[in-house]
Amino acid sequence: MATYLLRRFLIAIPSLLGISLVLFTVLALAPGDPFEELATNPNVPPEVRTALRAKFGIDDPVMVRYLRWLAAMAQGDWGFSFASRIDVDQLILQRVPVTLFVIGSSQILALAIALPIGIYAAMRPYSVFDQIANTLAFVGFSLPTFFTGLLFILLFSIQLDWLPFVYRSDISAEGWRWYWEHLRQAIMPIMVLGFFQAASYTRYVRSSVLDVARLDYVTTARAKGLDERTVTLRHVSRNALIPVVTLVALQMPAVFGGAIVTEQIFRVPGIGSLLISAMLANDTPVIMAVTFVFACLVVLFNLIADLLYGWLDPRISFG
Amino acid sequence: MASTGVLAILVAGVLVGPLLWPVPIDEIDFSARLATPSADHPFGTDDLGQDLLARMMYGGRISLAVGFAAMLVATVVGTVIGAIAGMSRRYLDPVLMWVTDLFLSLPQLPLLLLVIYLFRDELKAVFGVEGGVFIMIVVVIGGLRWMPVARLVRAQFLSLREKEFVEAVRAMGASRWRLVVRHILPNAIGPVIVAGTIEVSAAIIAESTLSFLGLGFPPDIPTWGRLLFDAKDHLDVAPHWALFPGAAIFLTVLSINFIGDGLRDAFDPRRVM
Amino acid sequence: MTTHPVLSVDKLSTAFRVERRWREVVRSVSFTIGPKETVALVGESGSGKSVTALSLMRLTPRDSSRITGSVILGGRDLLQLPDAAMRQVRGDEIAMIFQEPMTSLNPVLTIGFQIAEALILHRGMSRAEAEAETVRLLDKVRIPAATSRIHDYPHRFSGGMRQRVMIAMALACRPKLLIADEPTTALDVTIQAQILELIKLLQEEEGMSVLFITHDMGVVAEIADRTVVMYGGEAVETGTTADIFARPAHPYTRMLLSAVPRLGSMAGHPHPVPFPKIDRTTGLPAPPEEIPDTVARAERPVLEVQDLTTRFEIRGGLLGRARGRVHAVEKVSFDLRQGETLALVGESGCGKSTTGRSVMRLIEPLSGSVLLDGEDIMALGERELRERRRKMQMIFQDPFASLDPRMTVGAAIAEPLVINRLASRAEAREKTAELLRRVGLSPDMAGRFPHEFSGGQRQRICIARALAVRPRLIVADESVSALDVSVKAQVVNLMLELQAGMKLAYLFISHDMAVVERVSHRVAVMYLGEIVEIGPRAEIFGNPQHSYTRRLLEAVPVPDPARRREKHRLSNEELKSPIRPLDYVPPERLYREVSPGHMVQVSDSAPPLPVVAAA
Amino acid sequence: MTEHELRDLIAEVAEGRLSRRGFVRRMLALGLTAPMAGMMLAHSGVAFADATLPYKPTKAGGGGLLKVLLWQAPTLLNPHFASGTKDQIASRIFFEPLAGWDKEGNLIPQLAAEVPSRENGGLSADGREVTWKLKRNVKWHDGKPFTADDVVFTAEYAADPATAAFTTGAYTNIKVEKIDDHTVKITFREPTPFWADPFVGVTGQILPKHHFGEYKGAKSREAPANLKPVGTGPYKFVDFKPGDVLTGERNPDYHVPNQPFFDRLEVKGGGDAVSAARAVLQTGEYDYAWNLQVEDDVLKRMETGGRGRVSTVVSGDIEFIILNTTDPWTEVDGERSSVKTKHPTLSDPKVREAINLLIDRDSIQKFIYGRGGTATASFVNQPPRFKSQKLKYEFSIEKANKILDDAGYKRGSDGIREKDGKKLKYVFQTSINAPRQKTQAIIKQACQRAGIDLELKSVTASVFFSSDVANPDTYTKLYCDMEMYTTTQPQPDPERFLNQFVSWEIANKENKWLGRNVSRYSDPAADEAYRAAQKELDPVKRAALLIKVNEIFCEAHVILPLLSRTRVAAGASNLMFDHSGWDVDTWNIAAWYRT
Repeated sequence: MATYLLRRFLIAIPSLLGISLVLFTVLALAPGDPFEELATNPNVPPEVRTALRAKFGIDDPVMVRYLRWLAAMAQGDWGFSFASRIDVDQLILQRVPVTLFVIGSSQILALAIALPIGIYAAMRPYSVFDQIANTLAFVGFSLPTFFTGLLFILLFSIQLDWLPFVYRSDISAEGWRWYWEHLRQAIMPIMVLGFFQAASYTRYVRSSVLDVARLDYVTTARAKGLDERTVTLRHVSRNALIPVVTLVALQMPAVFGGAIVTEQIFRVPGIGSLLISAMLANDTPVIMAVTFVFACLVVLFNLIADLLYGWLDPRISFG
Repeated sequence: MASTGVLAILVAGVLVGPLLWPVPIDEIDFSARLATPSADHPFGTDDLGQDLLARMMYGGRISLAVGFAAMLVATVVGTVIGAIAGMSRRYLDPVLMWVTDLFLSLPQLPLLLLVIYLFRDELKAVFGVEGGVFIMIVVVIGGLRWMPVARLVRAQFLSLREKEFVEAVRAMGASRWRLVVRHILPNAIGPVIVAGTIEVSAAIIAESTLSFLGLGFPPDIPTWGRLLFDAKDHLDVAPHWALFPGAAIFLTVLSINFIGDGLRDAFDPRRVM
Repeated sequence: MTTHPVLSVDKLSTAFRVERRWREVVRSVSFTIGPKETVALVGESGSGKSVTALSLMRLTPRDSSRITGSVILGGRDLLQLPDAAMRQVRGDEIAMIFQEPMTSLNPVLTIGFQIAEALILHRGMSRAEAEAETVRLLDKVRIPAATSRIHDYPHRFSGGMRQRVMIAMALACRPKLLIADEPTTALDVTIQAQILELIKLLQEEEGMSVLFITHDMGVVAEIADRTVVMYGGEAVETGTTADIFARPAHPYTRMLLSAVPRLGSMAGHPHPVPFPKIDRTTGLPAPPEEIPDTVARAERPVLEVQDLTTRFEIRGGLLGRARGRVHAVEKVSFDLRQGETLALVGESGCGKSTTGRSVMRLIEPLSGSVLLDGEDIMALGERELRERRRKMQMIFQDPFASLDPRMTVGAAIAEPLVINRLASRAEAREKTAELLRRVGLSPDMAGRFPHEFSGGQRQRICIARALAVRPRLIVADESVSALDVSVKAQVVNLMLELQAGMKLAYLFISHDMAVVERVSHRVAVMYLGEIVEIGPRAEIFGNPQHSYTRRLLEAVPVPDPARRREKHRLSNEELKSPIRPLDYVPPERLYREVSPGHMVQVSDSAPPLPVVAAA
Repeated sequence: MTEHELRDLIAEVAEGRLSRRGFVRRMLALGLTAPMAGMMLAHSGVAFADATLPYKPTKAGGGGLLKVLLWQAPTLLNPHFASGTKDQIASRIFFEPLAGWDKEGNLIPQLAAEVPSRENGGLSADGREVTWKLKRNVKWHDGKPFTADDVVFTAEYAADPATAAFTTGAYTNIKVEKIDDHTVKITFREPTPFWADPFVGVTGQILPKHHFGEYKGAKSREAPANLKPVGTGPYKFVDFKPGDVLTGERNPDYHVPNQPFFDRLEVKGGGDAVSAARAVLQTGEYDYAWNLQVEDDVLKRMETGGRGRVSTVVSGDIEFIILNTTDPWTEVDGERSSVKTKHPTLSDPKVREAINLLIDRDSIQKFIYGRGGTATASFVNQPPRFKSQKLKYEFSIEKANKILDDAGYKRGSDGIREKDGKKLKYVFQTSINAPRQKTQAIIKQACQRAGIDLELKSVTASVFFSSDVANPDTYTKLYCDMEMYTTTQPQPDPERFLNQFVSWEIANKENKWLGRNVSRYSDPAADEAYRAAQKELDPVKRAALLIKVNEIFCEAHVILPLLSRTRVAAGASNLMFDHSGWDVDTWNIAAWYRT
């Protein structure tokens, strides 16, 4: 087990290095300038902009910048934001928890929707329930998140006035109210993201359960006299989950992509919205760091998926 | 079957529609701003009084073309990489899978910006403005979505190459090329096509999300995603503006997925037994 | 038999809905099972025997199947019971075991849990009680170290052990009736003998009735008190097993019985003998035709294999280094002449298939030499090898899997010609037609796809494909094992006919001793990657020397209830594994010659009789 | 009105015979109002007026929480690094300049005791010296007193090129001396008619020397106070998450009595302008939202809810189109659009005149910008006295067609006009921004009807406005036939703003395209007028010179002004707020209160 983990971990290192190199090249070649807002303001002399570019090393050759970045990274220095003029790690650390909370909850919600519906639909293939579930799943992933997000705002914030649509990280309430407020403001982003993912997960779960349900051991379980519920939950579901874990892990980059948009709509101060604003401001060190964090998270989630895989399937020995 | 019909109608609509409804897509009419559907404007108008039906049909061409072309890029690239990885026995496979994982972690948006910057003028010179942007978007969306296909194809290859009929052909003295092209690939392609159908809808959605972030087609090209995006601020007074492109995307996704399901069944050799 | 049957089935019919039409698969089947009685349901694939079993348990898919008739168990008609009551019956009063032990156990649950599940459900036991009972049950089915193994997952068990677990699970609630659906078909013959023995023993101990479903007449003869023969969804003949074997009434039963290869029936025949042709209407066999000697003894052997060794590395650990090796084929030597059939026999994992593939270099051997018509195959480059492969062709076990489902059979047969550039398109078409005729099919079938053919036809197609390039040698890897008895006989006959006509050499890989006896000139017995005994067929079957050869022959069920064997010692010995540590050095093996051409490996304890080094 | 009459009027105000307001009204009638009228009066020794929000609360505090939503999130809090308005808004909560600009362009003292004037001796007659008297008893948030040292330090800090402060332009050519603890004197090298730049408004926020003293120059980015500001403003810093949220609490020691009203302040960032407007106007989640670049229709619909209102104030920002008279498609000496080239068709004034006639400014205002802008033909519109009265706009496809017909441009088979084989086909570039794309569409349609074909191109803002030399898409490169954008007029004086029209500022390869004159067009008459205006102390003469510069470019139809932009903000109905087009929205946040 430990060897297995260590091995996976060692494989991840060159991956991350490769990712960082590609990222850096992409960003270095990408156009743009962090100081655009100064451009049309006649008060700012052009020399200042030139001086700033020089100061932040934007005009150095790519390889030099990459090596400098790598060396700094190795020493735990994530760089310095052009736009905020503070250390990037500080900026990111402030925001990672929110993103993890929103993404985590939405994934839980997505699975909480997808698992029961997918399993139930698959145990009764082509029934009315199955057809409806399928159609809803298609509705779910044919609507872009920016659009569902807006619909939710119009409905829950403006028409019904139930939920706030601006996510605040500094809620000042105390005790249970604090949790309540946090929950209220998190509901919509989590739902938007959760529903979108739930749609595709439902399809995965359904087809996986359909595959498992025709296997021999399910008949064995029935022949033991177990009721359908037990057969489904105990014998079908866990096996069906094994391929689902892989698919969910494969979805992680898409999930983070979706989170970027959702965070933007609801002003969730996560690393997704940080990435957008950094990108619009051409704040290269921040873009670099955030995308790198995303890459790390993707690698991490793959690792978790592998672990989960091993836990779900005793045939995988970690030897 | 019904889904094939729906898709056929959509495709026919965007191809033939502009001939039957020859209203220019950018005809501004301030007197008919945000008009609800009527005989003059069957789908209503937007806030510059431009006819939405005409825009839908024009934009639909691009949306559908982006969807299918991106799917094609994703599946072709994915199939080639997956096939090479699946056939190589030792060293190439881990390298390619490593590359696949690497691509899974790449951020789309900065990459798109980069591609636009690096290649726009060259592509524009060759393919014109819309053509150039079209190619870039297709390449970026397709180029960042081949990885699941590659994994799928690789898994298919790994299992198929151990199948007896492949071994039988090998025993006959067939070359690897023949093995792959005549035997393994045709048998692996079923799930790939199913995955491909999903890619079509994913690409249409991805294009609209790019529009949302201001990185998609030029704003004067009314793709469905763009229309949906433009409509979002007027949902309360002009829901029709969002309704039609939304419904078009939904119907496309729905019909393509149902076709995918049908194909899955059609490609399942067990079905015929 | 007795006045109160445990189960009486009356006019049971089962239909499935296939594409909106109901198709009857079981038609009006009636039989009874008395207390402590074993009834065999025998028939070929598609005869409806498994569906009958599932129908008794009401385990067919609810929405797409329809069961009519009556199934009376303990005075109640199971078909009329509400679902909940039926669940009470399952696992408690009737238990069932299935054909595939590898897939019948849930891979993610421990075997202890899976056994205890029924106990907790039907007996209302607590966890602890159920666990104690599970240990007892595992002991009962002779699983060693039961206490420590109840927490193991199924993948840690071999096929035979898994089938024991299945039996323990079925016995958990002491059912009145055990339905065993082909429980030994997927097992090796020695393991099959163990399991059959176990079922018989437990039946006596527990006093239950058994419904035993099989296609193997040998197994029927071995185990059943009464037999129901099924054909095309109907029960065509019912009677005591002895009666059925002695006086088969229905033509189908007769045909079935005459097609069954019987071990030992070849005594006195020097050369392979085709199966008798059977008259379809009467089911009576025509007298067998003798085949003249086809072996070209004077010429140089077509194939000479010397010290062939193939090993696979098992990788693992941090850097994926090799941790052990599978010694799949270890210093195997033999030769094969034109027109000769050498059978490679042994049980799963003994390396016989790997040997076949190594000879063709479909798997790259580690060392040794393979001479084909005197040319060393091992020394060839890839291109030359591909060219040389047309001299040796292969026929596989599963005819469906070995045909590309997306290619017409005509294209499949023509493919070797195309690959080797032996024919133009028109010539290939002509050749294909001729080949189809040759293997007993009609040339106009060339445009059809594999799934439109039956198993036997598909195997004929595979043979036709192999013959297309006029090979010298055919490696037939379990080529008839998966076929029904009647079809098997036809295919074997075809192969013999082709051998005579085309002077083919066959490397006939099989675990089916009875078929091997009929087709082969010489036999090599493999065990753990090595040949332990090789010699003329008559010698091996008539005078087996190696203990493993003897055990193998003993385990083959005899399709004659009169010769039902005495109880064996109930063994739980498993097949040993050929996995060795990296530093393992295989010992030098010595062989002694029993009679001309009959060599036996000398084990350490063997008497030091005339010894010849393995050469 | 002659120069003489104007002087009489000013004298009347000075003597008290004419009220300030009366003067401003008259100036207004002359098209010459507020901000500069104020400056005029100041130069003539009349004190500035005050158009700030009257403050009603009678004690400080008790207002609870004020929630401000900036859809572009502030990312840093040092006012001298503040690259965008969002950052200036945020830092202005904590830091203050000596004086700020109110919505009418009046200079309002903040850390200064009074606005310098001839009368109080603050302004010298030669226009070279300004003396500021500082407010006494002002304390930094950490309790230390605010003195002239801080002011002098701020100038040194911003002037140091190594600091790379964005405000450096205001401090490079001046000398700042401490006269005493509460008096500072600024000496300009040249007579400077517009003296209210250093220490005023956006560029003038004073930093505490005791926090930034060690971090001048190259070490500037290491200052802890960059993120934890210690200022003199009405609210004290509590917490800041860059790009997300900024919180402050009431400064109990604020130097204006009874201010501020609110106990706590939250500035939330992120999202888009439309939803920011929603959060104020529709759901009331926030009290104030800024820079609502939203179609006016949408805003009007939101306002119907009654939860909040939209407020607009004038500014000097102008949305305009440049017609490129150089050739963007030919490369000369490594640059396109070089002044050494001539555009094949746009160098023809007739073509430019025709295009100007094809811009339906009224529709653009009515249907796109609404209250966000006023259609105009003048590049400078604010302060109104700098607005040219001569320049008029007209929308007439007919006239345009006629001009082109007369000039010999004939329609080809594709409907596009051409002359001598040169087609009227242009690439029209702007940044990505919904109103701009709609404007492009409207102009394109009109041009089509006059036989001119426009290819619309839009570039991501961060690229368009970048100073990346390697990038062909920046607005200063002008690698297109037409381009449209807004340029900011940072203070209520157009002098610096008009350097876009002088020949020595032409953007080219040599100055890495950092030159301010993007159009490449130049006219010796404009250069001469501009130079004269720089030294002209007489405000009236100066205004006339600057108007001349403006008119030369607009009449040449090189610069086609579209709209004089306003600043649009939304506030909750019960919030009394005060924003200005000449300063940042929070310039007077101390005086905001709730009714």
